[in-house]
Formats: sequence, structure tokens, C-alpha cells
Amino acid sequence: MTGAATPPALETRGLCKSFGALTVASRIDFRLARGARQALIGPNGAGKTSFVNLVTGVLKPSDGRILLDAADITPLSQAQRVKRGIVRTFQITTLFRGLSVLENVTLAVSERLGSGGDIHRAAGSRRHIIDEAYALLERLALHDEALRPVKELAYGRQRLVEIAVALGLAPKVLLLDEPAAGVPSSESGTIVETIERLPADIALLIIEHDMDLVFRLARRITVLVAGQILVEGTPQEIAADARVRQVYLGERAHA
Amino acid sequence: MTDAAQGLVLDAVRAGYGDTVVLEGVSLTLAPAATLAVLGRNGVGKTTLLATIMGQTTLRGGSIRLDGREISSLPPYRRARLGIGFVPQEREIFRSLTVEENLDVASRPGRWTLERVYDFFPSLSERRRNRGNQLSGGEQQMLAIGRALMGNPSLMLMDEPLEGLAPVIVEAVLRGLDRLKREDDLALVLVEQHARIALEFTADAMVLDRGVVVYAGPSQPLLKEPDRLARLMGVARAH
Amino acid sequence: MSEILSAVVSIAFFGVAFAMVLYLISVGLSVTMGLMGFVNLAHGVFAMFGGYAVTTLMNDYGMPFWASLICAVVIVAAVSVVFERLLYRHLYGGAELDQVLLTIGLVFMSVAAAKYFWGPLAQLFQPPPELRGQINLGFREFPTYRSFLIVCGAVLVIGLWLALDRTRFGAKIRAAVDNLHMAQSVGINTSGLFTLAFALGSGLAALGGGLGAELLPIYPGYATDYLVYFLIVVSVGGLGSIRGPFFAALLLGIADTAFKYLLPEIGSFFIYALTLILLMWRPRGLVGSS
Amino acid sequence: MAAVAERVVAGAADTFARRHRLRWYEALPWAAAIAGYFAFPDYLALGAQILATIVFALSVDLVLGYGGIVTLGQAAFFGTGAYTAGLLAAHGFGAPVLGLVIAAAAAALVGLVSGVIVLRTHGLTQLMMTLMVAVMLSAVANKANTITGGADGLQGMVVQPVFGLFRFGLYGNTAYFYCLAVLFLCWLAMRRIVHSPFGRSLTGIRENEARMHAIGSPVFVRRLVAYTISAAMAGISGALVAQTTQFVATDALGFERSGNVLIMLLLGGIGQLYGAFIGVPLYMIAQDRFAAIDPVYWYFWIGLLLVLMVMFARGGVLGIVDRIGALIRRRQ
Repeated sequence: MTGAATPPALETRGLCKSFGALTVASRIDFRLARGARQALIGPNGAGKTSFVNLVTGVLKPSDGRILLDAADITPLSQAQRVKRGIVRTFQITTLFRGLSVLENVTLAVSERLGSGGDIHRAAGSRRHIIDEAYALLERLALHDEALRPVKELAYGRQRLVEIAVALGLAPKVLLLDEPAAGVPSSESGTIVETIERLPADIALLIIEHDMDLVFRLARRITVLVAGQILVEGTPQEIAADARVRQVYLGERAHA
Repeated sequence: MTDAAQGLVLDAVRAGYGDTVVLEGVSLTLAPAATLAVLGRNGVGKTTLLATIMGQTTLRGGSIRLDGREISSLPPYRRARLGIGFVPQEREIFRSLTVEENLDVASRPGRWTLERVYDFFPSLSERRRNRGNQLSGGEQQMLAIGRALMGNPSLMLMDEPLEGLAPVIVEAVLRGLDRLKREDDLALVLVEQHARIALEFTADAMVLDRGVVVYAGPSQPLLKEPDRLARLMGVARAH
Repeated sequence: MSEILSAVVSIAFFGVAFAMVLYLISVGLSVTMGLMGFVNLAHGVFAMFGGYAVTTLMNDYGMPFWASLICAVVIVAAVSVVFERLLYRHLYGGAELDQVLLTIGLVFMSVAAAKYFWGPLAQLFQPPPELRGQINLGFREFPTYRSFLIVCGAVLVIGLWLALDRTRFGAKIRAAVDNLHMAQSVGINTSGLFTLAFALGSGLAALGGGLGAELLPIYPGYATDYLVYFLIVVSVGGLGSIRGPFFAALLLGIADTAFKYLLPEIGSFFIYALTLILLMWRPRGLVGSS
Repeated sequence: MAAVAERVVAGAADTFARRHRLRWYEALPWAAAIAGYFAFPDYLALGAQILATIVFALSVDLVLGYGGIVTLGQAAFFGTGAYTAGLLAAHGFGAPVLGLVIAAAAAALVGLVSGVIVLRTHGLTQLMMTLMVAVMLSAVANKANTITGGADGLQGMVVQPVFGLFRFGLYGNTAYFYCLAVLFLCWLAMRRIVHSPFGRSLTGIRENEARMHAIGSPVFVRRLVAYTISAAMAGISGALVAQTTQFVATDALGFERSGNVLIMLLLGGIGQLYGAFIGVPLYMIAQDRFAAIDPVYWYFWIGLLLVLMVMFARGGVLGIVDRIGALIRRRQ
């Protein structure tokens, strides 16, 4: 599989996290190859969102290490990890609602290029930033709504802006937390297509429940149960796995 | 199938939180004392369905009737007083109240009293002076159920009552629910990830996918056809 | 030795009396802020009008002290319900800034109204004859009224705590503070509960204002000048807590008395600095939870 | 078709890029200030106070309107600036511009130090901490009355002519233009800040702090910088008032000052840069007219106005203008 020469884009080793008695991550050894299209699934409370928070630096692990391109990033802050290329989207749309779509993406691009704290020149005079943000919107077919405040957009469109903001950060590893959550089925197709067309060099980890979506997008699937990796494999392997079915369909203990 | 003047009737309900519409035209009819399993993957709107019946979401269309009365514009507390009991997914025990106070604040006159709830869940009786934040997961679950019963509901909404419980506790809670079904004539809506358990327990079932009903009918056929169930729930993929 | 001991006893005595008044006034603020998430900078207004009602009824209408107190509590609680229904209610769960501005507006209005009706000077407050003078507690003499404040405050505090701990109403309030949505889902009319809690808090503030008129004189600047004290008690005590503010009030009352006694020049500076440090150490207050 | 679409496309990015360019209506405040000078020569002293207070309101708009930090203690920085300039002038360093610069630096230092403490917290705790900083300074000024003169005011301020040329005379010509010039510079700085990437990122933090963290923005540092700049600007305002009235007292640090400036800003419109230019003159002119009749009534009515605005007109005057504009556009 992956040769020793090319380390995985993202790796966790023995990652642990608990809040008091509640363990949300228990010795998770996880690898995400470069350019991967991988899904992370698991029942409610399995620790998926905690895993995302650990990887992005929102939570500090109780134990274990996180590596990006074989470099240890465990001690880095959230902002520093973003600069290194670990970027996430949110399950519940987390955008600058009162600002325009273009402004949302421009903020991200400008932060990535290190000019977010620049106080001397007008934001509008940095044309390359605006053009880059705008080009991104064109790629996601959001440019017609570039100047509209995000809060006026349909929710499905807001989900796309969510992805656009993440792309503005030029991610190496992109964690998509339920990218189609809360979107009516009629609109989710656009989101799937957008994800399918993402640049091949971005390693994608999709946290998702919708199996149709997972099977369409992912080439590998990791199943997380109670803070532990239950199994990992190709979609076919996961679909055939009796344990996974049991987790999802449930059995009475005596049955 | 049922007398529409009795029980719970949802008609083309559209609802969600803020901008997000989660349920897109859900209809269901539940006769008094009937049992219904609500199945589906995470995030398809099961919890939202219960929250909508309880009145905690933004209703965008459709109607909700309880015993012939339109309740969709009533605040949650009025719905509770009309006989809807709610056992939420996270249990949401009042942490700074004792077990007995948790039960007491929810009580309304009727067949269910403190004594009967304690008789039903003896372990709660032993911990009646303990505060909500000192209970184990199983005890919290029993308390959440007991608290809902204290309101003497005609309809119970239960959101994943078995989630996160140890197998022994799951059995204890299930025994309680079995007994409840036998001894009391309340209607029950059970949202469960453990589909088989829920189907064994209920007469009817409903499967949701992305806020739309993809199956509504008796529970038994789904139990007998695991592949169909898996497909409906999107665990396996239609090939 | 006796001089130091005597100073310590004095500080403790006056500090506790002051703390009782502070607590009575502030506890309602803690409940409104914790239960309804409302930053109510106008809470002191209710205490001030409680004080005005008591002094006016006593001085101008010759009403006995006790009757005046009861009337003041009833009047202020009733008026506060009108405010809650008309104004506060619409900003529950709203932006903090709007709440701040609304209540600053109310403070300004009340300052002006107080000046208009009662003039700029502090109201004369005379304790009833039976509470004047000194009382001998065996080893020392103490002012009778302050002793009364301590006893009366203690009785009220115990009563309040018992009411909140032992009654169904108290349990409902605690349930609503814990989890608003769930409280509604078990049939608690939280909106009605808010109004009641608000009225109770305002009534207690009026009582504190009336009882404490000797320590915190009733004058038009009351609601702004003492606001900092009430806010300190609530934020240091912990929002939504009933007991937290009591300990914060004790701390503040005794510290304030001690500093004024020992370091009169820079006392208030130390109080504020102490508050800052306490808040840095425990941003959610002494008994606040996350 | 394609050509039209392309033009629309280019249009959006261009429109976006042009937002910081000057508009005709941005000249209005300055035209009004000049016109005011000729129209009301007897009110130049009041005019100077209005101009200086606009600087103060701008400083609040930066932290509150753009940074989303609710503060009850902005008077701490105003007072620091006022006392710095006042003490300098009372001790033989009466050169106004030098006073302004040192006052700004002193206030910025107080802002930086208190910001490190205050900005780590949220909600009521933050509100309380801003208030605590102000009352602490106020307590210091009160107790140090041998130096500050306490509530009676600082004695012996001698303010020298501006650049050694323009005396602060009886008619207030110098004071008026001095304040106008300083306000102009502050406005330039403020305008630049809010249109800069830094200013945009402040708005981003106000709109959604979690997302700013997630796009790698150093949120705390950004807020601290904004808080410090705002403190400096408030300090400049305090120094202006001290120099032009030749008077500083402890009310410079008082709660009323922090509260009043919030009201003025709300009146004009918060977070819109020009709210200060509308709200401050409206408030101060009305105060001058009505408070002269009866200061008691004045506070009652301003309180009532505040209550009504919070309940019915939260955007202030600019918000009402916006709404009327939107109505007209819809009609068309």
C-alpha cells in the first residue's frame, strides 16, 4: 500500500481523550493517505466530532500524537494547524452570516496569505486576494450570489459556502463534517458533485451517516464505535461486515 | 385504520431549526395505546420529529393534532399538559434537583404517582435523595422515563432510551418498557438506532430518510427481511 | 489585645450587617441573570424605589416601619411585573448590548424620576423606636438596628433557601435554570415562572433597599452608584446561583468594612482589584458552573 | 449572453474591491462642520466638545461595533487621556500636540494591559471587568486628590498655543479647528482600519468567532490590537476635552461617561463608522438645549428615548435611513 517513502498526509498514534469518566477517544491509530477519499462513520456518540476536534486542535488529547506529513503537530494551536493545512468544515453551518459570500471566502484567503492582520492598506486594494476568492466561487458556481449576505442564501447554498471558505485556506487535509447535513435531498446532489470535483491532491476525510453519500465519495471507510476504530476497509468490505450491521441495526443482548 | 379524532395525527409536517428544514412533509397517524418505531440513520430527522411534536422546533407547514385538537401553535408546556411525555436522547435530568424533585416538578394528577414510579423502577426509590448529577447512566434513563410518566401522558415520545447503556441496564430498561406496554394504555413513539430491538417492541414502524418517510407500515415484515431493512436504513447500498 | 479583638469584632459585625443588605438586594439579580440570561443593570432601581417607598410611607404617612416594608415589597414587586411583561420579556435570549442599553435607559429614567419626586438629597431614615440605640450582647454593646439587620437577614436567607430547596416552586425554578427546554417539556410554564421569579427578586431588592436605608442612603444616584456593588456580588457569586451571591456578599461586606476601617484612603480600589482578581481566577464566579 | 454574464462577473469582484473608495456623502460631516463654524459662531465651544466626543464615540464603535466587545468602561481610557494631558499641562508641558501623543500612548498602555485580562473572558464577566477597570482608575483618581484635585478638578492647567502659533482664545476658534483637525485624522485612521483586512477580520470575529479560529486567525491578538487602538483613540478624545476646556475632574472616568457614549452611538447607529457623526451632535445639541432648562427632565427623556430605540429602532438614525433606502429601492 503506502510505501515508507510517502508518509500519510495525516496520522494519529494512540490518540486518547476523556472527559472525566467519559472516554471519547481511546487509542485511535488512524492514517489518511495523501489524496485520500476516506469516510469516518459510526453511531451517535461514537466520538467522530471529538476526533475532528482533536485533529484540528480544538481539544487537547489526553495522550497520543497527531502527525501531519510525518511532522508532529500535537503541540500546535488550532490556528497554527490551519496554517499547516488541516482545515475543517462544520456539521452545523458556521459562517459569517451577516457578511457577503465573497467576504466570507476573502477572509479565509486573506488569513491564509498572512495579511489578515494588515491594518495599513484597504482590503479592496489587494486585488489578487479578491480575484482568488472570486475564482473559487466560480468553481463552486456561487459567483452569482457573491455579494449577497450569507444569511439570505438557501441552506443548501450555505453548505457550499462552508466548503468554499475551507478551500480558501488551500487545505492539504480537509475534514468535511457531514457536508450535506440538514440539506433537502433535492439539493444534496450539488454538494456531492462539488466534493467529487475537489482537487485530487487534497486528502479528504468525510464524516457522514448517509451511506449513499459515503459509498459515492469514499474509497475507504473507517468505522468508529465508542471512541475506538472498529474496522477499516473498502466500502465493499464495510458493507459486508457483520459487526458494522450489528452496530447500526442493533440486536437485543439475548437475541 | 384509526379514528382520526383520537390519538396523534401529523399531516405534511415541515419543520427544522432556524434556516434548516429537517422534516419535509412527514405524515403519521398513531392510535391511542399504539406503538410506533421510528428508524433511520443518524441525522435523518428522528430526533427532530420528536422535538417537533413536543414543540421545540420551527414549524414551517402542516398540522399536528392530538385527540382531534390542533396543537401546533401551543408552547411545549401546554402540549406536555395535554398528555405528551418526552424522554429526550440526552436524558436531560435536572442536575441540581434530587431524584424525587425531578419526578415531582413533572407531576400532574392521574394514575401515575411517586409510589407507582418507584414501584416500577425500584432503584430510583433507593436514590430518591440523590441529586440528578450523582446518578449512573442507567438510573438517569429510568428517571427520565419516570419523570415523563409523572405527567400522566397519553403519548410517550422516547428518543433512543437505550443509547450508551451497558447491556445489563439495557435489559432492565427494556423490561420496564415491556411492562409499561402491558400495564398501561399509553401510546408510544420509540426512536431507536438499534432497529431490531425497536421493531420487536412495536406494532408499527416508520423509516425516515433525509426528512422524508420511506417506509410506514407494520414492524414485523422489516424484522423478517433484514436486507430490506438495511437498505431502507441506508446501511447497505442498493446495488 | 482587646483593641485588636474589638476591631475585628466590629469589622465582622458591621460587615455582616452590610452583607445581609447586599445579598437581599442582589439575589434577585442573580436569578434574573442566571434564569433568563438577562443583563439587568436596572436591578438597583427596584431597591431604590423600595427604599423610597419605605421612607415616604414612614415619614409622610406615618405608617409603622413593618407595614411600610410590606407595602414597599408589594408595590415594587407589582410594578416590576409590568416592566417584565412590557419590556424585559422581549429581549430574553437577545443581544447583551440591547439588554444593557435598555436597562441603562431605565436607570436614567428612574434617577430623573427620583430627583423629580423626592429631590436630590438623601431620604431621612429613622428606625422604629424599638430598634434604636445600643444593645448589650454580654461582652459588648452593638447598635440595635444593625443587630436586627443581621438577625432579620439571616432569617430571610434561611427562609429563602428553604423555600427554594423544599418547595415545588423552588424546584421548578432550579429545574428551569438547569435546563429551560426540558423544564418546558415536563409541563412547566417557564414564562409564568420568569415573571414570578422576577417579581420575587424585585420584591427582595425592595426589602433590601428599605431595610438597608441606613447603610445605603436612599438618594437619586442610588441605582448607578451602588450598581457596581450589586454586580460584584452577582458576578463573583456566580450567575443563577442562590448561595454563591451570599458568600460573595459576605466577602464584599466584610472586605469593604475592613478596608474602610483600616485603609480608608484606598479601600474601594482594593475591593475592585480583588473583584478583578477573583474573576480572573474564576470567570464564572465562586459557585458558577460551566 | 456570455458577454453580459462576464460583465456581471467582473462587476461583483470590482464592486467588492471598490468598497473602500470615498463616496460623495462622506464629505457631508466636514461640510457641516465648516458650515457650523460660520452659522453658529457663538457655539464654538460646544462645537469643539461635540467634535472631541465624536472621537470618543468612534473609539467605542471600533471595539463594540466592529469588535463585538460590549464595554461599560470606555471612560477608563478617556479619563487616562484627560488626566495625562491635564497633568502635563499643569506641570509646564502644555504643548497640545505633544500632550495628545503622550495621552494616546498612556491610554493605549492601559488598554493593552487591561485588554490582556478583560479579553480572555466573555459575557457578563467581560462586562464586569471593563467596568472594574474604570471604577478602579476612578477610585485612584479620587484618592489621589492632592494630585488630581478629585471631583473639584485639576488645578493650574496651562495649555500653550497649538504649534506655538494658535492660542486657545475666548471665542473657541482655535479649539474648534484643533478638534476638527484631530477628528479628521482619527476618522482617516478609523476608516483605514475598518476597510483594512484587519478591520474585516474584526467583523469576522464579531460575526462568528468559532469560524475565525477555524480559518487560522489569531482571534485574541486581533481583539487586543483593536482594544488598544480604541483605548488610544479614547485617550486622544479625553486629552482634547481636557486641553480645550482646561479642566479635568474625576467624572472623566465615571460610569455616566461610558453609558452616555453608548447612547450616542446607538442613536446614530452602531458599527457603521458614521453613527458617531450623527449620534453625538444630536445628543449633545439636544442636551445643550434641554438640559439648560432642566437637567432632571433631560435624563428622563434620554432614558425614555433609549428604551424606545432598543424596543423599536435598534439601528439608530443610520438604520432608519437604511430601511427607508431599502423601501425606495423595492418600490423602483
